[in-house]
Amino acid sequence: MDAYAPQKKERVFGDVVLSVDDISLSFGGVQALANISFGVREHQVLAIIGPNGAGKSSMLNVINGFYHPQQGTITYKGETRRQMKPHQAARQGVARTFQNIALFKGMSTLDNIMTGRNTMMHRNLLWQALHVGPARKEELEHREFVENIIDFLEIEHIRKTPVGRLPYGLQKRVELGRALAAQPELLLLDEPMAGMNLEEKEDMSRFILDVNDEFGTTIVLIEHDMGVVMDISDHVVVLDYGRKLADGSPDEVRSNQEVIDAYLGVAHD
Amino acid sequence: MEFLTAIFVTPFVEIVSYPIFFFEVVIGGLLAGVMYSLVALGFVLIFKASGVFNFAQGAMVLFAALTLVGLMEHGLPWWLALLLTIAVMVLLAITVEKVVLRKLVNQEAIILFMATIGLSYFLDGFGQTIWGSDVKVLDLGIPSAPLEFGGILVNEFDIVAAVSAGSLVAVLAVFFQKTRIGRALRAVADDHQAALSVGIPLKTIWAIVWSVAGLVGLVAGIMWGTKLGVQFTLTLVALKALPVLILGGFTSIPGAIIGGLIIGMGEKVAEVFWGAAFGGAIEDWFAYMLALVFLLFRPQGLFGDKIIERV
Amino acid sequence: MLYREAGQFKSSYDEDQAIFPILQDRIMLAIVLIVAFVAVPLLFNEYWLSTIMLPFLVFSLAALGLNLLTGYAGQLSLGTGGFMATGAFAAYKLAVAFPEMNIIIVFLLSGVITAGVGVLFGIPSLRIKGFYLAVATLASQFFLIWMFNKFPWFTNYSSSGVISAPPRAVFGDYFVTGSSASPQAKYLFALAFVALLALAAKNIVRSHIGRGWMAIRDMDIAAEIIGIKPLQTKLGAFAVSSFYCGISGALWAFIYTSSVEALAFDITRSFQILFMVIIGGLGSVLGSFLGAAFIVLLPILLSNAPTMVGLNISVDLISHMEFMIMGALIIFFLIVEPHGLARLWQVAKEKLRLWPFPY
Amino acid sequence: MRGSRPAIREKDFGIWQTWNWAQTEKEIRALACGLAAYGFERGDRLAIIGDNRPQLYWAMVAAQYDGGVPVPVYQDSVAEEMQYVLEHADARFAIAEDQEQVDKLLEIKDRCPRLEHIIYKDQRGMRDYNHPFIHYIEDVQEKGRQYDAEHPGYAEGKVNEGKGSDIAIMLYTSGTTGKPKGVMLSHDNLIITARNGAIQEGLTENEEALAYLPMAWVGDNLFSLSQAYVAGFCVSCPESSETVLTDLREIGPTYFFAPPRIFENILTTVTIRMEDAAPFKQRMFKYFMELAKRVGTRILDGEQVSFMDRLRYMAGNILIYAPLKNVLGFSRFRVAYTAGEAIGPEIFDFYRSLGINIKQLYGSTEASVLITTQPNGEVRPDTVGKPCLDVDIRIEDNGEVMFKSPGVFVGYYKNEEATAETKTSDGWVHTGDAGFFDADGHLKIIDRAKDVGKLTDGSMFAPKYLENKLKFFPFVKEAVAFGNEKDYVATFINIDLEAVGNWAERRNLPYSGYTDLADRDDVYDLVQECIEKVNVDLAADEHLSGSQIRRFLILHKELDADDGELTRTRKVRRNFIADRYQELIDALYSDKSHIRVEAEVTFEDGRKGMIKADVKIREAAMTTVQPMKEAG
Repeated sequence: MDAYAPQKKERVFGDVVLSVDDISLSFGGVQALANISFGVREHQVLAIIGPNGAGKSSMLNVINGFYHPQQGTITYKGETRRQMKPHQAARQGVARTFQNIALFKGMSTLDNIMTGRNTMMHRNLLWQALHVGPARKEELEHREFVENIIDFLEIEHIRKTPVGRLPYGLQKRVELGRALAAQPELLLLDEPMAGMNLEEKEDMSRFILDVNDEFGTTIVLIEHDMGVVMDISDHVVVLDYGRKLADGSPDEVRSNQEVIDAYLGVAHD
Repeated sequence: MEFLTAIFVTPFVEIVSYPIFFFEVVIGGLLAGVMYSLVALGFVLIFKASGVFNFAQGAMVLFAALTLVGLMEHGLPWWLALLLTIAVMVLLAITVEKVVLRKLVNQEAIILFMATIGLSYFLDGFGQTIWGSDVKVLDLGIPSAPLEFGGILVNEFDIVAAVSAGSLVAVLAVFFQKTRIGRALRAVADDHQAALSVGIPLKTIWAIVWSVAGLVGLVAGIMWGTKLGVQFTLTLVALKALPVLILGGFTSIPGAIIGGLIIGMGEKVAEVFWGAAFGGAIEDWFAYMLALVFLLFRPQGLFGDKIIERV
Repeated sequence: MLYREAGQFKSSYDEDQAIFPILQDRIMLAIVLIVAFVAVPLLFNEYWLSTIMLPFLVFSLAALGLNLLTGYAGQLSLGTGGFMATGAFAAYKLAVAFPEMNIIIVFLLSGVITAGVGVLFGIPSLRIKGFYLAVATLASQFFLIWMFNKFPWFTNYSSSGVISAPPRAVFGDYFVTGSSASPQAKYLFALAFVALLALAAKNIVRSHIGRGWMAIRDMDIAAEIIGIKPLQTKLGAFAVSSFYCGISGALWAFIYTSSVEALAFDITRSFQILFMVIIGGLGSVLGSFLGAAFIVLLPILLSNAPTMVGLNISVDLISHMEFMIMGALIIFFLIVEPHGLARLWQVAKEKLRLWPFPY
Repeated sequence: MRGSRPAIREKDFGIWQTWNWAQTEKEIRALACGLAAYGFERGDRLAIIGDNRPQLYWAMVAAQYDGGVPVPVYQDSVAEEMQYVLEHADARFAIAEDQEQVDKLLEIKDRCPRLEHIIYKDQRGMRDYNHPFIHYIEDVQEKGRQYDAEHPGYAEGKVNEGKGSDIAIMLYTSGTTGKPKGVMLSHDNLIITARNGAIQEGLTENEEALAYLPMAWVGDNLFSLSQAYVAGFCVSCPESSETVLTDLREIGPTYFFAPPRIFENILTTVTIRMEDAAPFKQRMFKYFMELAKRVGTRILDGEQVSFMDRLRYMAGNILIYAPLKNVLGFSRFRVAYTAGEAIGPEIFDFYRSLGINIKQLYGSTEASVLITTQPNGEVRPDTVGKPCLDVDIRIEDNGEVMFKSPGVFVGYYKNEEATAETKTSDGWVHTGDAGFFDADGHLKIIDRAKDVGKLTDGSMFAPKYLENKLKFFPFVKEAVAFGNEKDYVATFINIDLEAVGNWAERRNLPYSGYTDLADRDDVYDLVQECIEKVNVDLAADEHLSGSQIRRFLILHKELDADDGELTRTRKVRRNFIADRYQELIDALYSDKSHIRVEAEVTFEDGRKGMIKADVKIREAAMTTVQPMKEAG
């Protein structure tokens, strides 16, 4: 088999698409992030790691505009900003998933993923009330797109199941589907594999790599499982108590003394 | 132009010209506010301990007053009637816990809210079925002569009401701070699991809270009943406690008291000095508008913590 | 059991997304419509049409409106009565000011005006949530009713504060409002309105707009992060909901009672409609109708029950007992099925589809 | 003529994607030209590997279009099995459904030197497979369309070159022994047989069929391809093998074919699901099923039934039968065939009593399927019916059934010897089955001719007959009977994990898996009951009363195709099992009450492991021959 095995191509990255410069964030005196800077290049998979409370989720929240840092700037696609609303970030092509699943519990898988396309659907209320012509056409076009995602994530069988009834692993997958529906250029994944068994983790890793590969999506992810991080990321940023400990390729980070020290102090799975 | 003058000029001119009258209005408002606080207190107790937005608090006020008056009409001495009414309110609390709350324990908040509306319908109907729907006079012999303090006229009854309310709050404070049950109640508000570890079953706690809320309702019922007569409109007075709640926060006892004072005073002052500009009777909605405007600037209420949203 | 779905496969998304994808449901809908449009006006007497069917239709529409806001968009409102009053008075002022205007246009415009008022009172929803919002909506309830009561301009200076619907006709001389209109005409007119608006509501809730509402309802933060604008979405829900409530109020004033005062839309009306929504089922168009039917029929049943079994009780007592039983029934209902009649229907349907299997 | 009617559907992306006949023709032509563009020539073989997919059916026809021969391969074959077929068939081209199958092909490519081109249908995961010999099907079709435009008349010419006697397809029979053989069927074989079948059952273009059985099975080829093309009806491909039952319900076919095990599985699920129903529903179900058992089949066969019973049956139809059939997706069946092996009479009658026109069919790959079927109104559980149109049948002296028909195969590919063994020079084919015609002219099959043996006391021993009888019990999944030239009959049993597991759960018996369950005494009791019932039945038959089962054991592992114990169509490989479990057989014919064994198993991912177990052996009660029979 090896003779004909598919050849993994040399990974090629574009320019820096997202740059985080000197970000500090605090909540009523508690410093969550302190002078964090790093850059993400187009088509890269970047992992943010660090112990609990290191400020990883806060970092994602800053990137997509949910938290407003007291200091520092975010430059995304050449545009520098300090304050913006999350829905504006979404419209600029940033999508994300959440550490604690944030699906719309009362809706089906299909409808959840369809909400990911809401920013692209424009027919107004009157058209929708009549459900004719352009409104119907628009709805069907987007449904077709969403069906591709459903197929991609292999969740056909739960298409019409209310997400509240799904097991955890599938909910995570639906959430990824919802983020993908927006055709993001930058995808933020907050612990996409937390609480999964080995098989589910493998599936999820495959989906993440496929997304990166097939659609060229730039990915920033937070993950605890070091095996997974080392396997799928091109670049790793290590946070510890709000500061940046290290920043480099998985191999560099693994051999960084400071990281080793920080991690030896903390029990890790 | 005339309208603007009526809003922005005339009232202030009047306030400055007749300061004594203004103070009388303010004090009258504050004293009425105390009674709003009483009703609001009942809401807060239950919301704090069980997360239930108890819409039936107003109905409990009416029911308690009706029962008291009804018993007295049957010739019972006031103290016996009072004791019996207290017993009835405790019985009611236990029944509500057994029949309603326990069955709905894990439902969404809105469902529990609806159940309390159902309960309020039931209590209104039940009270009137038993005691009839005529306006009844409640006379516990509280004096109501006007008194004068430094030129300001105050009704004696209002003073009594304020003092009663004040002592009730004090008693409650002691109850919550010093007794084991009181501490358990506070624990429940923070964390149901933690409360269980105190060793008091949740259902007992709920029954107690509803009993206490019933007693607070009884006090409010006596006050309002003496003032307005015991009748169906008492339940509407209870609605006035709602803006107090938004203002003070659903879980804060001091909030309920201070909110009540603010609403009572604001309402009176607005009615007396600005009412004319709007054609009168702005009492109906002023409290809500006041609370609403307030909320726009401070969504967490007077005493709530700033909400940090997490995802 | 009644469902025969084998062979009903979908070969396009259009078929798959139909409101009634199952043939048997379509047949049933057709039967219901035929009964409603043909059998009911032919067979029901005047009493039934004007004291049961008309209030049922008007309430259904109001419940539908509230359900869009509370059940779909998750914004709890206690101001429905105020919005109905707005619709009623707007329609009255429009109809009197422009006697030539088609009554259908009058109703739609009064809906639009109510929508505007709804948006205004929906603004606090951007900052406050849940019960805080519910209490805030009481402000609109009290303020609006006070306003219609206080300013005689709204009633064209009627001394009693009561407005009387002027007679208006559709299709030439087919009178549908006012005292001279036949109950059949009123009924059919209201039915057509309600049926079309219900269809529109269903279309809206299954569109991206409806999904936006439900997203905000289920998790507002996540909704915003995937790009749903909270401002537009919530105010949109307030607007559409108020539009429905407004038209319902207009139908009430013009078709159900023909004359009305602002107090008919007081706080108890708001609660009544909230009951319909809860008992019918939050987030269900069908539930709005079921809830309305339940709440309309229950008091009629309760007040007739004693005479039916031969008891002679004073009217006063009956009304108190009605209150009591109503309250008890609501609690009972919430305990038995907190998700309402629509859920019961859904469960029954699921069972019938799988019959004879249990799952 | 029927260009706009639907030709084929596939559940994909949530809906039934549909192609009409005109579109289908275009797709096939593009694919045929595309293959030609890559050098596919007349007589070349195209291997087809995957689940039932429209594109793979098109590939089959496209190969025939070019005058080549499609060779469908079982999609669950492991690489070695696939290698044998591809090598033996000299396939130059292969079309695979997805990455999984492409990987298998790549694994064996070096050992199949003639394999030149691999085409895949599903792009998923194929991004990095950029070898020049791997092509995406749509690219091939695109190239085909260019080729078609550049070579006018090519396509038409190719079609006209074809003759009816050309080889249309090569099907590898899994065979109970030895390496698979490539059965060559001609266009005439398929078309005439398909047409005869269609005439016999009155098939029209309005039929709906579900293509869910392996494409490498001759039945699928005849029913889903040949007959669809001859009669013009639409065939639907399920979304995946897991969703077949749901898809069956959605499509609601009118023309259906399934091996007995599928009907059996469905009946088992019905039973299990009904056990969880509310008591009143269960009582109702029981009542009406008993009624159906009594009068259902008679009503179906148009016999005389009392008015009250008819009325009751009508009520049952509203309350139970019709909804049940509907939920299963059976309500539109006009014709349903069961074939491949004997079906349990209980199962058969269950479906018949619901009013489903299910019939037995006897056929073989060498006959292009059809040999006998049961005509409407003459359906019995224990026969396989009368000869199909244009089929002649004769019984040899040793009881073997022989047939001659338009569907008789051309020969085994590269195996003259085997061809000569099976097909006589005047065109009669040995079926290898023993059977006889009953008084009504219905053929009755007892067993494989070579398997029918004798006990030492001379009584007849038909192992498959016994095994089938056992397998008709829901608790028994597989059975293997021994007894030829022995003193008595003994059997291996495989319990049905689902049915027995469910039974155990209802009794709150915890168990960890098959092996654990198989070892339990109460499970042994359960199986013993089944065996004793079979013995009672056997005792009633004068030929078979001697072959009652005396001793049995429950195997410690499930018989598995991956271990070579079953064929890919799940038939028992008797000799293989006899060799492998010699120890156990010896123990059955001793007086031991248990025996210790170790066995090697292959797990799903291909790893191998050992199972150790202590297997118990039980004696079953035998029924004495009834005096009535003796007297008669």
